[in-house]
Amino acid sequence: MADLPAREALATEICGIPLDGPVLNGSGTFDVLAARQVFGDVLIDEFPFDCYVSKTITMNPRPGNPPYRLWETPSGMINSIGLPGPGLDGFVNRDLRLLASLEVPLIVSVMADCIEDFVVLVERVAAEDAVDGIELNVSCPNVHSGLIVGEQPAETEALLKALRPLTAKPLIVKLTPNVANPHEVAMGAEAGGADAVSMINTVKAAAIDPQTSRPWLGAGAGGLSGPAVRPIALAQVRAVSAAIEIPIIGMGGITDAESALEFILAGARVIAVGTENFRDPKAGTAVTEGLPAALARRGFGSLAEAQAVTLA
Amino acid sequence: MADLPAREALATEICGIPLDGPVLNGSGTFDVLAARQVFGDVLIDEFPFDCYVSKTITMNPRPGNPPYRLWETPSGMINSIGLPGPGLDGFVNRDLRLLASLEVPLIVSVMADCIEDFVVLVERVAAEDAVDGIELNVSCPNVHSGLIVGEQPAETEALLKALRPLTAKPLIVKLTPNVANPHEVAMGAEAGGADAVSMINTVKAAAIDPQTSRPWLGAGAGGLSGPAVRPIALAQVRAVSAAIEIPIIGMGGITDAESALEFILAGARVIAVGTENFRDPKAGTAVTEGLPAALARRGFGSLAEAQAVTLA
Amino acid sequence: MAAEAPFGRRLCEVTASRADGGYRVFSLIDREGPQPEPGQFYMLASAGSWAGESGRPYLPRAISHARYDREPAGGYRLDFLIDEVGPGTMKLAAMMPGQTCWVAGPFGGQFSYPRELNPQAAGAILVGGGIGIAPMAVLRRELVERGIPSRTLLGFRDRAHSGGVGEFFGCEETRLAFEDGSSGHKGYVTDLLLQLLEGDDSATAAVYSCGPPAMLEAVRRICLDRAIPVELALESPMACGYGACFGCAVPKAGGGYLRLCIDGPVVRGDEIATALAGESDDG
Amino acid sequence: MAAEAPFGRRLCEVTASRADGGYRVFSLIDREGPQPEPGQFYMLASAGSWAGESGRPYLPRAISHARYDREPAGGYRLDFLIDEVGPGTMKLAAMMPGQTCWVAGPFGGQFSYPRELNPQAAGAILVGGGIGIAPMAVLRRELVERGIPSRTLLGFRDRAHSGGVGEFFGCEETRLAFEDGSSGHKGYVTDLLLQLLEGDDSATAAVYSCGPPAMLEAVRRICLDRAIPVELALESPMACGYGACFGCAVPKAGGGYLRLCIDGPVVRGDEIATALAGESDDG
Ligand SMILES: Cc1cc2nc3c(=O)[nH]c(=O)nc-3n(C[C@H](O)[C@H](O)[C@H](O)COP(=O)(O)OP(=O)(O)OC[C@H]3O[C@@H](n4cnc5c(N)ncnc54)[C@H](O)[C@@H]3O)c2cc1C
Ligand SMILES: Cc1cc2nc3c(=O)[nH]c(=O)nc-3n(C[C@H](O)[C@H](O)[C@H](O)COP(=O)(O)OP(=O)(O)OC[C@H]3O[C@@H](n4cnc5c(N)ncnc54)[C@H](O)[C@@H]3O)c2cc1C
Ligand SMILES: Cc1cc2nc3c(=O)[nH]c(=O)nc-3n(C[C@H](O)[C@H](O)[C@H](O)COP(=O)(O)O)c2cc1C
Ligand SMILES: Cc1cc2nc3c(=O)[nH]c(=O)nc-3n(C[C@H](O)[C@H](O)[C@H](O)COP(=O)(O)O)c2cc1C
Ligand code: FES
Ligand code: FES
Repeated sequence: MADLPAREALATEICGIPLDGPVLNGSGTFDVLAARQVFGDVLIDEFPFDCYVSKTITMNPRPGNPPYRLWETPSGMINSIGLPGPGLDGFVNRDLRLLASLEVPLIVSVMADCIEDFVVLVERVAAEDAVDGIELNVSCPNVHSGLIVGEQPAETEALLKALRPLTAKPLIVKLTPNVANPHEVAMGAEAGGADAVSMINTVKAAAIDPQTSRPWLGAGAGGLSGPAVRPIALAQVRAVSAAIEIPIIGMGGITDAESALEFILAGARVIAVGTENFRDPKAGTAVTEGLPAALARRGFGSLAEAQAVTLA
Repeated sequence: MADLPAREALATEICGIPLDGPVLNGSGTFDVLAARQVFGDVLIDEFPFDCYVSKTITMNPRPGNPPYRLWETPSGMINSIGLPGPGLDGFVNRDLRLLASLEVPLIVSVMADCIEDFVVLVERVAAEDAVDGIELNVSCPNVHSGLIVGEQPAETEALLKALRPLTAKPLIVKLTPNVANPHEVAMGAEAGGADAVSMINTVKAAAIDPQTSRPWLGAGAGGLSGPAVRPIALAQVRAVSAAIEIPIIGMGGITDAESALEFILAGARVIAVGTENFRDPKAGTAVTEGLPAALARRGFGSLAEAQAVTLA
Repeated sequence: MAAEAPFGRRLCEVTASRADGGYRVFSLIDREGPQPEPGQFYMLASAGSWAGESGRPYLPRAISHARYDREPAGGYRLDFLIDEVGPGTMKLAAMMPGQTCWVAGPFGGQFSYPRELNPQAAGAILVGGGIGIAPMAVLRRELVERGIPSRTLLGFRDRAHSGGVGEFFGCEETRLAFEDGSSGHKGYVTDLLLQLLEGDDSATAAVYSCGPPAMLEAVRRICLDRAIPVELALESPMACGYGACFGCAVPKAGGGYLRLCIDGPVVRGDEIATALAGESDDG
Repeated sequence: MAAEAPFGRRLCEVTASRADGGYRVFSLIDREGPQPEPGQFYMLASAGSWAGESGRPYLPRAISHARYDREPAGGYRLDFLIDEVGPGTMKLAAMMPGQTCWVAGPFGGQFSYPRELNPQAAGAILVGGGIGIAPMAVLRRELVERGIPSRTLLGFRDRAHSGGVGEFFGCEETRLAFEDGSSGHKGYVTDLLLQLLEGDDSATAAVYSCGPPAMLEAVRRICLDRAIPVELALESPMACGYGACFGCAVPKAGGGYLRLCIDGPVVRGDEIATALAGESDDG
């Protein structure tokens, strides 16, 4: 076992954004504004991520889906949240003011159901100094539009071609896992000028009410996340990383440093913690703190050494 | 809570094959020949399934994939078995003799990498009196050919059109979950003349060796099964059942009567137990024994009442 | 305002666990958290044994405290009342002294004082049902300590499901209803509420309630019909408890949803569209 | 031939559990199963506590018995020796008397007698390493009972990892090797085997071995090079233990694979391509 890499040996970057470490949050799995209200300023001082990804924002305010929105599954959960949010104006005028005070880089996730709205969202968000990158959610299984673009390599490429000229800031495409060949969509994103892909979003899933025998989720169906999907995510990260040059933000069931490192070895540049945040508000910190030992256990002296691994 | 339905209230049929109950095994998850050797004749007397589905057989003998073939995951497992088997001749001349002595109906699963071989397999297998139905494995993630046919509605339809004239016995298509829209493939199967679909096969997945940081599985990647995939399977069964008229054999992480019943409510006619057989060799019996109480808990007087439910 | 919860989750030692009238009462020592307020809750997961053979429980479970007491050595002893309805509550109920439990919180807002809810309030009427008596017990103790008058009505299916009453309420000033008539009033606790409100001047009432959704909705309707200010402590499936997942949606009166974990779990009766959350029609 | 295993799995009570030299020894009472044979194994999963916070263990674990004894009240007491290497063995090691354990088996074939393996055999040489001493202990007891001479060589990393020796072998006629020289021979147990074979007439030897893959492969090579019949009890990841999953593949000498759970776990040295299963090159 090699010496424990120092905290500095975790430093890295994504799309040119320098990061103290490789741990992001999955979009929609950590609400900084709420958490700050609940935990206070310590949240900012001990911020658990090296880069913060906002919940997906949309043009207009959305209430989100009717309850129930959650269903627990073996080693995972289904959600059908439905992107509740204040809409673009609300986000820029209110939420963003507070997010700007974070000491880590900020990626804003956006979704729309037509290219025109995507254009508005990207232009407006990219114009904000506080924003370091934009994630395009073309994969949320809860909102019809996303599915279509994110399932089609050509649609994805066309979307990127339309958005690419609007900003020099990194554009990241969030891939859906619900396709036969995610690497083809990733290649479309790359061809269209994306700077990175993030993956996986949740996997289409359903549950039945134990009492009524009707669908449990208010929206009928939802998306599976958590450790249950980790093996699926790892396979997709590996397949995508073999097909594209741009970096991958890997996620799907990461619970600790060991599972985070598996994503790096499978081909992700950096990783994101999603559902595990619900079980442990400081899950991101736990991953970071465990990484030096996890790297050392496999004989790596730094994160960069693990990032350099290419699987057969 | 209604009165407990009697054992007879579980009687059903699939593609015209009468069954004492709705519990099958997933292909490749229960080797009757090995189990009889291990457990003796009690296996036949207390046979855990209402219908037996053979492991997938191929034209020529196959050794299967190199080790390791198994990886345990949160609430599931990945396998990359690679369809080891004696080939068509070995199966018909040896295994089938023994399978014919089972008192339950027999479905034989077959796979090939071209239509010509599928034709030979189906003709030969269908000619055997002991065989009540044939399952077409077009979905195994471990063998290249299967993926292609089972991912394409048109290819699936063409395959069925070629095979349909060969036999009056039921043809069942085993669907892959690794597509964006499994119902389209199911519609292709139905259009080609399939009598039923069975779903889901395993979900593409990968794992990394904790020591070597290389892929753990000898074959590089494999398929996920077990309770982890149950929410995915339920969503797909529901989507497919809304799109086709032919019945569904539902499976994917069924562990007990309650989860079996969820598949029936989601739209399956009958169900199959796969990975749970590994944890409990009598898992099929446990499901059957639990069904009357599970039905009663939801107010059903018989399996047929549950089968009649259609979700919104 | 409730104090901030420590950031993250922490391991706390279980110090007692016993069966009580169909429920389970267990205690743990929280050395880090602040004093919890009436209505707040914790996210709990037994350490080491969480996750059962079924792969569940996976997420922590929201549990209201039923009592807190300052520990001589610092921190608080927290008592919880558990109804074993599924894998999570079963694991919590199975914890034995010496085992440890993951604790996050206290989360959520607290009940208002009667005068905050209704400037004319003469005192409080507390209506608890089943396991929902836990937050009522905490609220009542708080009111007693502040010398605010309160009357308590508790309802149960039957005597076999009435744990925690003796322990957390004592006998005085508590009226009980049992659906099966095995003791006290035969019928619903809302019958008692209606009786009480009949004799009362509605204008001086302030009602607080926690219990099963159908009971809460009945209490809510009774109060709204009479323009009596009412606060309800609701339940909803929760993944995180601190506003991260947006899973705990409860339909608001004017449309849209509130996040029960941070906007509740205590809500005013007129703030929500229904207390029957999952059964709401659309969004 | 080994008797048939009861169909299905059964709950058995754990009656003892104690630490022993870096390992754990626990016992359970199997009322239904037949007498197990040397080399056979069971599929075990602690009841109620299987599945950890990580969602694993999920599948049962293959564990060889280290001893069996007829119970006065019927059935057998089975002793197991556990090396806590992961979530499954940790859960098994954590079981306390009174808890129950899911048991299926006994599965797999058994060791041959020396004369079956080698008609000229003068007796048996048993070579065990680490946790692999368990099947060797059972085999040795069987040989002793039948009056068949045997010599036992056991190898360990260090004294801290040598549990079960005193308990399952006693002191007599057992030679120990410790890689760190903390006692006995300093080095590998295969050094002892080589010494022993040098003095011996190879033509009368019959070797049996169980231990880590690298040790087994070394023993196999030593024996094959000298044309000494050898039986190895191998390990491989197993999901079912009864031939259902085809997961436990071990490469055969002539190509193809055997299913270790039903074609093994005892294999002849010349039957397999390598004892380093997962590291085999292709298929
Ligand atoms: C603020 C708050 C305070 C609470 N305080 C207490 C308390 O003090 N004491 C107490 O005992 N309980 C309390 N609860 C309720 C408790 O958190 C829930 O009942 C919890 O779901 C129980 O978990 P379980 O695993 O035991 O049961 P579950 O399996 O979660 O079953 C409970 C109900 O959840 C639904 N359900 C069933 N399966 C699933 C599934 N797979 N995913 C999601 N939902 C499912 C069903 O409607 C079922 O009846 C409180 C809840 C909240 C929100
Ligand atoms: C016939 C037979 C008899 C045995 N007898 C004994 C015995 O008497 N005593 C004893 O202690 N052990 C015995 N074993 C070994 C034991 O069954 C395995 O070591 C088992 O894997 C331990 O489970 P675990 O969860 O503790 O460790 P695991 O997590 O399974 O780790 C053990 C090894 O498995 C691999 N591994 C790691 N993660 C995974 C994963 N997710 N999926 C699959 N593999 C993984 C790694 O190589 C790791 O080093 C026997 C095995 C066999 C086949
Ligand atoms: C409750 C919840 C809400 C989510 N919201 C969003 C979202 O708004 N936008 C998005 O791109 N992904 C969203 N996701 C997906 C996650 O970012 C992540 O891709 C997925 O959950 C897999 O990671 P995990 O298994 O670690 O959670 C959400 C996931 C969950 C569980
Ligand atoms: C070890 C193993 C081997 C399998 N072999 C086959 C096979 O030969 N043919 C096939 O169609 N499906 C095969 N399957 C898939 C199962 O039949 C089933 O579709 C899948 O495992 C999902 O069900 P489960 O979660 O209950 O296991 C196999 C699954 C496993 C776990
Ligand atoms: S429980 Fe997660 S936001 Fe309320
Ligand atoms: S362990 Fe399943 S076939 Fe051997």
